[in-house]
Amino acid sequence: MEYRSSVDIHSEWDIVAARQLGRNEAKKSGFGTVDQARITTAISELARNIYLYAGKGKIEIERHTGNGLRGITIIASDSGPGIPDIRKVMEDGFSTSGGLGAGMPGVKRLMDEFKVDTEAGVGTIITATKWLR
Amino acid sequence: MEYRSSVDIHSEWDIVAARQLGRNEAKKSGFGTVDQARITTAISELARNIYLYAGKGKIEIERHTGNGLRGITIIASDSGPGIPDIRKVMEDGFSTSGGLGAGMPGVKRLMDEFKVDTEAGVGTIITATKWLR
Amino acid sequence: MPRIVGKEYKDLLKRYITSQNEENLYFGQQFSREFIEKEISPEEVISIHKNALVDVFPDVPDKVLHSFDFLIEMMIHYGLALREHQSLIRKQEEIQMEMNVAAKVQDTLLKTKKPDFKELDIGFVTEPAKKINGDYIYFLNDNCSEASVAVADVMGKGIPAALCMSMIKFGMDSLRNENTSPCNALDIVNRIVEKSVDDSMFISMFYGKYDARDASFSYASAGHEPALHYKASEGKFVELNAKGLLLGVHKDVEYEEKSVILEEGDFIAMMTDGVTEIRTKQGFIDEEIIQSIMLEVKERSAQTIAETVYERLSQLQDFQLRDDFTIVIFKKE
Amino acid sequence: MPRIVGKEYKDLLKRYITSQNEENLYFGQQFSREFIEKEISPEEVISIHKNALVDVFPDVPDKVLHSFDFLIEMMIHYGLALREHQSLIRKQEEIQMEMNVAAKVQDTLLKTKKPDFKELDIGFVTEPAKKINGDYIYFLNDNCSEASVAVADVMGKGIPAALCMSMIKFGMDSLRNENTSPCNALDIVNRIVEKSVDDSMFISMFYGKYDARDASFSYASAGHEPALHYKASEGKFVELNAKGLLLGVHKDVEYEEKSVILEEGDFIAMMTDGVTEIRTKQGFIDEEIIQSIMLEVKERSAQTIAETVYERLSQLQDFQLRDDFTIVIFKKE
Ligand SMILES: [Mn+2]
Ligand SMILES: [Mn+2]
Ligand SMILES: [Mn+2]
Ligand SMILES: [Mn+2]
Repeated sequence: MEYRSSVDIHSEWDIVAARQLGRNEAKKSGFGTVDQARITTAISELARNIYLYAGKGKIEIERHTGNGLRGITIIASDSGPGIPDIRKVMEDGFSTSGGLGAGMPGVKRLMDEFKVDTEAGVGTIITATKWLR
Repeated sequence: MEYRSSVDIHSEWDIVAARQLGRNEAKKSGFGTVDQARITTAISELARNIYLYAGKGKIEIERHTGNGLRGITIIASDSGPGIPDIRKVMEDGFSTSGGLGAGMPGVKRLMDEFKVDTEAGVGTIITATKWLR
Repeated sequence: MPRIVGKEYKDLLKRYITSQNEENLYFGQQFSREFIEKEISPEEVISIHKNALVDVFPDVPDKVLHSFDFLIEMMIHYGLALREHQSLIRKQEEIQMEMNVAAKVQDTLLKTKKPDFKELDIGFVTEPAKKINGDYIYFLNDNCSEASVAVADVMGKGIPAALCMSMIKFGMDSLRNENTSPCNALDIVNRIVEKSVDDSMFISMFYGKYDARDASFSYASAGHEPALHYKASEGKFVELNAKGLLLGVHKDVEYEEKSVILEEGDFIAMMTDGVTEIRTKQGFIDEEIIQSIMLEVKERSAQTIAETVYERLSQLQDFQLRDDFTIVIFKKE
Repeated sequence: MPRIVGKEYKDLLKRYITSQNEENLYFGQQFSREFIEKEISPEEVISIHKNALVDVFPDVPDKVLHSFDFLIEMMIHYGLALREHQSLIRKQEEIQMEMNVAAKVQDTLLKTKKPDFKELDIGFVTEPAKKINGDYIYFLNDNCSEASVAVADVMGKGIPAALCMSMIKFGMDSLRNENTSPCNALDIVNRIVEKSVDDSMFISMFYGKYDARDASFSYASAGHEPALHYKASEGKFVELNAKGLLLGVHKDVEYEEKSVILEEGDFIAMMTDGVTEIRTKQGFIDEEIIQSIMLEVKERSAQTIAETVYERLSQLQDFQLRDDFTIVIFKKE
């Protein structure tokens, strides 16, 4: 079974709302304090990217329950300019030196699965999942 | 003025004694908790190297007081085999992945000044100083 | 450790202890980035935290305070790892700069001019997996009726491959003045490679030549991926195989030469294994995917066909190339 | 997070809280290294600490516990930096391996055979400052009466220089079949370089040719260090200068050609600036040192002279070369 909820991102305050939603859902899924903080940080990064580079967009949280795998999927979508050079964005080594925060490689590390769909002028959808072990 | 005290290193327990001496002296010099822990860690690494690679040796602690600069100097000396390739030993990148602990680059980072004198078959003297700011 | 940082930290911590809301955690985390930028080590963070806690909550038990001292000790090696990280990043940036210069030098050194040829539409994409490309395209355009291309893949990637490649370039340069056949071209390059590199370095090469006089495409291969011939009349692809050892193995190799006739709308796709042997997390992709991508855009220009294959396949790999990627399209107009 | 780690941590913390002695801190710190090796992140350490504290000290105030949640949040970015560090170390090791392979490829690619020539004793040393050499020696031995050498220094070091060098090699290869003069050789190589590299890449080259028929040594220089001619009859050195621009600057350059006669016991030393512009901690060394080293061993073989210069000068620099080092000796027997 899957539970889905979402937060629209228009302002910096919505980032906080998205974090809160993510943390609550992570707690419900049974994640411990550290993993809750990681999932929340990933949401924070993604929401911040929407806010900074696309202006507006949406964070959706999917909670996977039931008998099979349990976990949480974050879907961050926007209709912004798209990411021109994904390879560059996914490169290591600049998340700590620059002011860009964890960046995409950081989000990838915080979660178990990570996928980017982006098209110039159309927008970006980033999907990231963490499984409960 | 300078106060000098020392601990002979013959066994692993002497490493603990050297640490204790260093921490006490660092505290007397006015270093805060974090710097006390750093100085102690540096001593620990140097004493451990003596114990592991030279068998025996000595850790001396010099406390600089008076009107000028205040601080602490660690002098680690042994009559071991010497360090064959200093350039390699001072290289970064292996202190965390290997089991070698902080290694020489770590000690250098923990302190403000760092100097190695080594000769094959004669021994090694490492001098490291941290100043109180 | 700056005093202002401690003050600000205390305020944030106090607010969080009073009401555990998300906003305070968000600002706390933003603040922690500044810590990292200012090179404040994790053991210092623990110490700042301890001091703030005592300030916010003066009757905190001694046992708790001792526990923080223990935690500081535990964090010292983490702090060292972080500082080592910062120095490695600087080193990495230096190497990056050297690689950038090398990539620029390689570009200039290996530049090749796409022939501007009537009746034949030529398109290509070549993308390195890392900074430096180990695949190589060389165009020859001897006279008004012939256009040739060599597509090569040096075993391995990066710098060693780049060094070998400049050798191929100068080998090809020596062909410039000879109006040579594909199997002859491979024979000459093979001799140069065999002489100049040691036994551990191999190069695969496909050599194709279009002759406008009879619309024929003749080709030879030194252990390279087969090319694909799209036959517009049948709406199908045919593999173009030709026997021949990799360059650099033996001095004397017989390279088989074959040829096909290109009809209107036909095209030839020459590729390296970075195109055909694409792996995703699920395993190797089926080679038919390449054909179906090209079918979709078969009416478009040679350049669009090449670029579409690149875009689709790089998406399949999450935009992380595992091998250098090169495709050349010769399309009969 | 492994449960056993938490248990062991609790025991250590408990002992430390009971009596704050150094031994517990020592073991705690040893233990923290294992944490790093097991890639336990700092935020996990805080969480382990929090759980251990609650176990050791069940009535720890809520406020303190909340403060740990805040601290975990603060540590997340530190954890990310550490994991990035581990991936960078792996990358760094890969690059090192790549450089080693590249150095081997370069060696094979650029190998040149020292002419075995009656009446002329040839010796040389070429040592890179980093892994990859940016200096280059190329010998030509056209027929039984002539032996030539080109000594080149590519501006810059490392990979970009190595890429340029393979170009020089193939430029020189094209001279093989022509019995050419020094100024003509530089002219040909200059055209190749000018065509193939961009304006930011320069190469200096000294070209010398010994003719056994009249014991003459003719030479030309493209902005290279002057060679030294040791005159046995006078016991003195003479500088061999010849005018000429660096390779790759202009298409048409006039290279001056000069010549000297070698008497018995005379020798010519051709060097790159890695030999003449040696810096120690005290500043640049006096060039006369090189002459006085060579004077000491002037009676020995050409190879011994070259090696002695290398050994002495590398000792002066604490065995850390700042630039690639190359010296070639032509000695008349
Ligand atoms: Mn390759
Ligand atoms: Mn390949
Ligand atoms: Mn150079
Ligand atoms: Mn130089």
